[in-house]
Amino acid sequence: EIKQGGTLTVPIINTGFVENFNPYTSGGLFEGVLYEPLMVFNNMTGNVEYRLAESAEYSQDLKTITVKLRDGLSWSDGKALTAKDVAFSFTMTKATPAFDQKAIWTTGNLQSVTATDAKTIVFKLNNADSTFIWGLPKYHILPEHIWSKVADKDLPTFTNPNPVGSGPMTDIKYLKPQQMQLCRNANYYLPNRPYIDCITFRSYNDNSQVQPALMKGEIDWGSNFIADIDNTFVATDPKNNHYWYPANDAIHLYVNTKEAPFDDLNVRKALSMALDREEIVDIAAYGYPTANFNAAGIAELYGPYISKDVTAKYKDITKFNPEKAKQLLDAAGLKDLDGDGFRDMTDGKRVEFDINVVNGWTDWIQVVQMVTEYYEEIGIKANVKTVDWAVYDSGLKDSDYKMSINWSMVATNPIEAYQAYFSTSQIGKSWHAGHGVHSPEIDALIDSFGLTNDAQKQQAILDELQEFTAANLPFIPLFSNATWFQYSTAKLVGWPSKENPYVQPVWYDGGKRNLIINNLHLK
Amino acid sequence: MDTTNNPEVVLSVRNMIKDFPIGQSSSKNSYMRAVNDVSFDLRKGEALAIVGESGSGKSTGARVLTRIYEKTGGDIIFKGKPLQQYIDDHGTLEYARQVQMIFQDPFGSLNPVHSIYHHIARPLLIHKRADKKVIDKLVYELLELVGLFPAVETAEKYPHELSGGQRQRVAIARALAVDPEVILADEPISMLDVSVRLGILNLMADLKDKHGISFMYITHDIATARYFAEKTAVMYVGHMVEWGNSDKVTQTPQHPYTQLLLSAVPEAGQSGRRELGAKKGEIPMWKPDTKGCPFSARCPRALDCCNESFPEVTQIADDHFIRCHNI
Amino acid sequence: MSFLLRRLSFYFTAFLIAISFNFMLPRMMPGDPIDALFAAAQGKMDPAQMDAVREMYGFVDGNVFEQYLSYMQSVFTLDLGPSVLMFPIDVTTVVGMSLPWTMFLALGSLIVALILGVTIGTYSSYRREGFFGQFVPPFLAFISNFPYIVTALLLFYFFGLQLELLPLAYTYDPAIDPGFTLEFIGSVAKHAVLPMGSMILVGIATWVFNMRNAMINVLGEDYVTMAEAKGLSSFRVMYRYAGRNAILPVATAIAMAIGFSFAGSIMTEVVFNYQGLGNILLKGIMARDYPLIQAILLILVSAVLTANFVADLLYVWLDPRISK
Amino acid sequence: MKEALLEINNLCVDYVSANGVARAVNNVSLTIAPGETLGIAGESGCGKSTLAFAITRLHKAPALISEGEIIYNGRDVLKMSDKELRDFRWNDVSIVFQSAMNSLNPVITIGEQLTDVIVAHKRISFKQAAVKAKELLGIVGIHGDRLKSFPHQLSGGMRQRVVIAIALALEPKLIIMDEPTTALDVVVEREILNELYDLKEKFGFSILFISHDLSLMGEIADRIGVMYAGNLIEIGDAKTVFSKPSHPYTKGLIASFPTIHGPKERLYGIPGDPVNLLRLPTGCNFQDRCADCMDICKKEDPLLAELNVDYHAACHKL
Amino acid sequence: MNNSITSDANAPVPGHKSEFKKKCHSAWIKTKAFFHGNPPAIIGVSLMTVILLGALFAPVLTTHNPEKRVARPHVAPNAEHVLGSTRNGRDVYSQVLHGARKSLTVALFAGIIAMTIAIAVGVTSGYLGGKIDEWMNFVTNVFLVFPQLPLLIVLAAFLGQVGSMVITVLLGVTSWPWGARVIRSQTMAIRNKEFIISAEVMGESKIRIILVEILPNLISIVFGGFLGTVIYAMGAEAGLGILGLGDATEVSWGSMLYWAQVSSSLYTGAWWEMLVPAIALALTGGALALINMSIDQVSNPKLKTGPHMKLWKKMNRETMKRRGLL
Ligand SMILES: Nc1ncnc2c1ncn2[C@@H]1O[C@H](COP(=O)(O)OP(=O)(O)OP(=O)(O)O)[C@@H](O)[C@H]1O
Ligand SMILES: Nc1ncnc2c1ncn2[C@@H]1O[C@H](COP(=O)(O)OP(=O)(O)OP(=O)(O)O)[C@@H](O)[C@H]1O
Ligand SMILES: [Mg+2]
Ligand SMILES: [Mg+2]
Repeated sequence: EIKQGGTLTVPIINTGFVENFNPYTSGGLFEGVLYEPLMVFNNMTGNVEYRLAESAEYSQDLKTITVKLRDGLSWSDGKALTAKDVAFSFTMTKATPAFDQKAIWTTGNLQSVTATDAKTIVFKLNNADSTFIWGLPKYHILPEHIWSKVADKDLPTFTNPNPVGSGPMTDIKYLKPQQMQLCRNANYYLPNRPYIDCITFRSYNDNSQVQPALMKGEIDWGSNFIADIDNTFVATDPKNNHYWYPANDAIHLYVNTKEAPFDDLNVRKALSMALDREEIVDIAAYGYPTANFNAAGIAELYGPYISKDVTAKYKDITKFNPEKAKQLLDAAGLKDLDGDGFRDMTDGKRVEFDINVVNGWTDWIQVVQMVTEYYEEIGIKANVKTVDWAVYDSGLKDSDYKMSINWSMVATNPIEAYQAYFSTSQIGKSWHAGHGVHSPEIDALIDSFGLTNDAQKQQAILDELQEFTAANLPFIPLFSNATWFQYSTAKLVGWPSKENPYVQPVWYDGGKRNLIINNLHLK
Repeated sequence: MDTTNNPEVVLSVRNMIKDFPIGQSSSKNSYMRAVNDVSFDLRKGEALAIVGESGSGKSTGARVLTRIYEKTGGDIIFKGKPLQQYIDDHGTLEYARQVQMIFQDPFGSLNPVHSIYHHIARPLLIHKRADKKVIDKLVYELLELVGLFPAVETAEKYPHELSGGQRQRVAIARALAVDPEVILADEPISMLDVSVRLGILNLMADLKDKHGISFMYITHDIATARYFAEKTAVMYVGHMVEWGNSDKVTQTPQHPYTQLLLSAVPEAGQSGRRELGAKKGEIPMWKPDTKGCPFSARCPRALDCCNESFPEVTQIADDHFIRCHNI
Repeated sequence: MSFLLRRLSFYFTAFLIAISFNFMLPRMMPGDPIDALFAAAQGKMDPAQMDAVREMYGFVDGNVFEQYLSYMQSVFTLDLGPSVLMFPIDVTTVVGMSLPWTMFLALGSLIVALILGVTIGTYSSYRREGFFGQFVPPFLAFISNFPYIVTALLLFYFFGLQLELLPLAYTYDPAIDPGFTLEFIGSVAKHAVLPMGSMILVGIATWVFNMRNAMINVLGEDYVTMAEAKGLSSFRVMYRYAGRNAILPVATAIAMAIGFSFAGSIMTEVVFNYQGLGNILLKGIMARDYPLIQAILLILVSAVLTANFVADLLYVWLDPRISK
Repeated sequence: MKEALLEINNLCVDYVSANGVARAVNNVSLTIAPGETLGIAGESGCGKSTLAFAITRLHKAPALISEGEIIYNGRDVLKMSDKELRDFRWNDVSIVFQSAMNSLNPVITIGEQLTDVIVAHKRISFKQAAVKAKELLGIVGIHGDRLKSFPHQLSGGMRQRVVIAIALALEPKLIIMDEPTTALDVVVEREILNELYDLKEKFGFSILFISHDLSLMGEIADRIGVMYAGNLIEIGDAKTVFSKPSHPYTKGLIASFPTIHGPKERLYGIPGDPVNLLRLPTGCNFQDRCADCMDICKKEDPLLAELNVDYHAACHKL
Repeated sequence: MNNSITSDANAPVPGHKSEFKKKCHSAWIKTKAFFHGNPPAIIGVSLMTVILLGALFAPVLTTHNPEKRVARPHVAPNAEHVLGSTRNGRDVYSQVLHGARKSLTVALFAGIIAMTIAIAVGVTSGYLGGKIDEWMNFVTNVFLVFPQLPLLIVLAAFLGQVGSMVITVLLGVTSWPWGARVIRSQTMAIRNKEFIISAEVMGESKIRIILVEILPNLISIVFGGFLGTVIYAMGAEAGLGILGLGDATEVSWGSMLYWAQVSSSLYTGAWWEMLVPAIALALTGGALALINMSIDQVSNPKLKTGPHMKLWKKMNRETMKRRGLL
């Protein structure tokens, strides 16, 4: 027996709420709340959770996607939600490139979106691409009868007053700079859903303020780093205060293999072996993330896709083994020539490099600080270099770094991560491609992924990519970030948890939170 | 009165004018004339006293002479040469050496952070009067000359460790250090104890008589003017109204202002109310285009013409001059 | 009158210089808002989209001089464009939302600190030899040297978190509707206690010392002794004869203190999540929200200039000796 | 001699400083009769102002009235309570400060400075006080419109008169005037003196007149006291002090003033410098500067001895 | 006259050999007098001495490398780590000593830069007057009314990660106007003093007048202003540090506070990580403020207090008793 009612309170880190309900410019505040996605790709279960859509099918040549909507959809104002609305929503972003989240128009692969009948939308692509569909949930489905009234040029500044949506919460109860409340959509397409009545957003400056709010029970759902959570949060109410930190994106040290001595694979291996990942996770990150011993460039987040063989084959590289690291370095000709405790190149110049990290990203700074300490043990002089975001950003893109800490992509499928890692077309554009390991074969391999819809073939491609990554080691794996997720069962239950991992509990992902909001109910 | 070429005359001033700007605008009337049409000669070894009430332009005159202020008009002739020419020929520093000034305030005229030694030694060094090596001796001699004993100890002291009279002596020694021809003493005793005043006056008198230094002695105490100076000039609102031999000016004053001044001086034994021979009135602010005699508003003997023009100089006795329409 | 005119022209020139500087600032520095937006999105944005977004926010290069002209125009028309951080809301709206709170916090704490400081300063100089005069000023000197943030954090921790006496965040309880109700005013007051308290603690010593020094100078003046000789009550002597004059040098410092008070409020607002200018300024800086930063600096400069001007007027009014 | 209005007995005032205790007024005894003008002369720093301050008990730390009594109409000022003292001040004794021009508060109108003393002591309204204030200004020759002026808007002489007007406000029996005209021009000084003569005739108060200008003193005072280094060294009627001074210091002092009319001859003044109060010699304070110094002068402090009826001096030679 | 002065000018004279000694002696006397009966001075100077010594001898006094992980995170104070360890496992005691070096260096140099500019501008403007003064005064006022700290925050943020060097310079070049104004007005007061005019009349050069005649008279306000700037700079450095605008990898009090804050040390009960640098800052600031206060007491004669006040109180009580008023 599930009770209806109750309010969910969540913290939002921003500068206060303003009257802007344009889903593209309001910082993702309303995705999955005011606006229902077509579907959600659930990486935790590997399932596709269809929401507004009932199904989505690729044609045989992978050049057409046919999306069918559910029956009886309607907008919160009672008007019917049809395929025309969906087609409009996608076409609209063509005129407004800033809304074109996955650049489906700007990069030119999408030919057209058409509503063939009231329930069917057909996407026509220029080239076969089985990964295209993953981008669809990023586009918001908007009511044509409102949005078509806005001139194209005004769309970016359109604040969408009195919003009409299809999500679970569409009724704006109030909006004050520090707090706003949305309540249930009377016309929601799922019966009895959502169970809860309202959702309250509270504005906070940063994590350090969310922490006391959690401790005082002012909020139900935290998505923030909380220091010493067992003592500060769980201990205040052990029965109701919980957290679950499943793995998220993988953090690596990116190495610029174009520069000596990093051009030597053995040196990279040594730098990897020198690190005690467990300890780093434990100290620098309170033990919340999971150490990553997979040299293949992906980690726990993509669990089902990880090749066990590759992991096993290269496991030595990620094992903490300073002695072996020293041997490798000796063998590579990096020896301490002047007796200062640090290794020198063969020409006598000390091996010394900076590890770039963004100023203010303290968890990473701590990680890098620990890394430098480990490197010092094996005689390598590395310095923490905290830089402004702009510098960090252009450094990664322009390959202007020796070593830089960075995160890998969070995507529906690891192929997107590999695309970013190795596609030659990504050099100078993405942060992940500046390391210098590329080859035409790999490019072709990556491209071939989108040309098939066969899961086994796709896995084979992924295996090959994993092997390639581990063998070349352009990234020194460190750990998988934790998905920060604290929740209180004092009022509401139905949370995803270790026991019931029905979705990765990411607040900032509209689809995932949509699933959770639909699942929460009074105790 | 043309004594410009008289070798005895060291410094001679002719029709000196000094205007000060008032306010921001620069129209003619936004100036005040602090010194107007002042002329006098200063002879070697002779003292000229300038008396007059507060704000009558006494200090301003002296400051123009020491080139603290630029003159607005008139001529200053030093040692037979116009001042500018003298400076062109001999340099600013030389003129600064020849014409020294003693300030009114013995407490303000010595730098509290420097020892007495510094004060005396600096002028010697600036004007290269002595070598660094022998400078000590000169300093002590000077201190002894002005009666500061024991010189060595005094030299090491700081101004705050000296009494007012001693400080004023230091100021005099400092002026003497550069061997000047002229000393402009701006109310040198007004801030001193009654009992030590006379000491300073006597010291200056000695310097004048024995060393031939010329003094311009500024004061508003007419009795000390008579005591110290051979000549006295009485100023009123920037104008010289009566001047000449000190005794004549003080004993037989002819100008109504001088008479007023003298009648106001308190005197022991003359108890009781003493009527002043002048109307009450505020001292006017003199502007470049103000007409008439500055004293006319308060003058008991004022004539019609007193409001029209400034009176010409009249010699009323040997070495006794006056500017008044109604003699 | 010409005195005020001259001051006015000074303020105007200073203002022009300030806003020109304001214009140059972002253009001299590396990075732009879109980069920052990207950093915040942590890769969830497609790089291909960046230029489009840049255009949307209006960050297109152009002739610097033209930019300057349009900037100047925007300053004087108060039309500063949309904020990046809260796109597409106008900077003016954003600022208008937070300015009152910062004014309340900065001016309120300044006034309270001023009143307390002046009172303590007056008293401690009057009783200079006593316990109060000997110990209170040094003690305050000590207290006020805790950095703003530390004082704020400590208060936050003890009163907000540990004792749970006072709220931890916001300008008022979000459950209450703003209005001229007792409940709302009470809530505002309650929420202001900690942030203001920390600013007052930090600020008070300045006034104590300013006032004390001024008082001690004045207490030696003849007119104070004369007032005593006249047999006036010591209250009247202390306030009418000594305090009245001692406040003069303090008055000039007030204008200056407004700048400091605003600075202090930036720090405290961050700690107490107080919805003021400082809070959004810091966020704006992180996000490279130039329009917002420029607007806030503009306001700060205008506020300080206005305060100075008011202080000038105040001074003229307080001190009859200044030519009118 | 009439009943004394004010009687000072063995008054001592000390300044406690970091370098020691300086006795600025040492064992001074004197009386002032009703309607009398007593002049106190002596050079700078001899303790004249200190004495004046002591009479209304205005001294604050580090000054201390350590000995003696000040009897006003039979009451010892030094034993009054705060309230009594407040009543006594200005009602009975008012004081015109040295540099009186600076004793007006620059930011308060002279009107208020006049009225508040009246209101503080009398049960009348400010309005009535203002009428009285206008009257007072008229008495010292200033137009009543000036009530609204600030001190800086008046000339030095006018300010001096305002201060005198304030001193007269409650028609006290005794007015202490501490060098009331030193900073002024002779002409203005004369005007004020004339005013003072008139006022005294009208109100009949006593004056304690302090100055270092002996000529002025000789003119205004009935009796003159001369102080040196905190001691009263000579006191008697003005004429005698002037024409036949007894103490060598007084003699020197009188000889230090060049006159306008007398014969012009070299004067010698007093050699040496004033003594340092912190390092007083044993014996007579004047010994170092005295031409007739004897052995005893170096050992014993001379006491004030009555030389004549109502004429005292302190010197071993006498 | 001429002769009397220069006659035997060549004869050797006992020189001013003892002058140096005397100066030292009088300096000693002055120092003693400064401290005597001046508790703020005693407390302030001793505190500051301890802090300075700690900073100076930090390498000797510290027990651990401040930039190395030497303990488990957030170890409470114990024998091994007297002030506990940070979240990053660094020794707080060692950090606070080393941090003192950085923080004090920043503050001192910022103070020096600011005071140098302030003196240059203030004295020149005050002494020379006229147009130069007008311009300099204008510039000073413009700088003065600029809201400095917000500006600093913006600047620091725009410069990206700023090391202590940049902070020093930023603080230095933005903190001078107040000092310049005070110095200017003091200079204007001194300029019209007769000893300056008489030096001018004597023919002293302008530069000598500024340096030798005017400047020494400003020592106490210069020093006071310097201390004020140092206090301010220290607080500002810490403030910028806490806001994350400084270089978090340097060890300074600001960065210590920053780390203490980001690791929520107060919430997690690791008060030492936050309080130690905070108290260090407050103590240093307080000590400097006390010194400043005591300088005020010396330079302003009206403020003078001292042991004699005790004597006065005693004497006062006795006389009061004698008169029966107590
Ligand atoms: N630097 C100046 N700028 C403007 N006005 C000045 C300046 N110096 C003097 N004055 C004015 O010039 C007039 C004459 O002043 P001066 O100082 O020469 O008088 P004085 O006779 O020396 O008076 P005192 O006896 O008080 O020294 C006064 O009205 C004064 O206000
Ligand atoms: N506040 C003080 N602290 C210490 N000593 C003081 C203080 N005030 C005055 N004195 C000393 O007391 C002595 C007497 O001072 P007082 O002011 O009474 O002299 P005075 O006769 O009025 O001199 P003047 O003619 O200059 O007014 C002086 O030596 C002076 O230095
Ligand atoms: Mg003068
Ligand atoms: Mg006196």
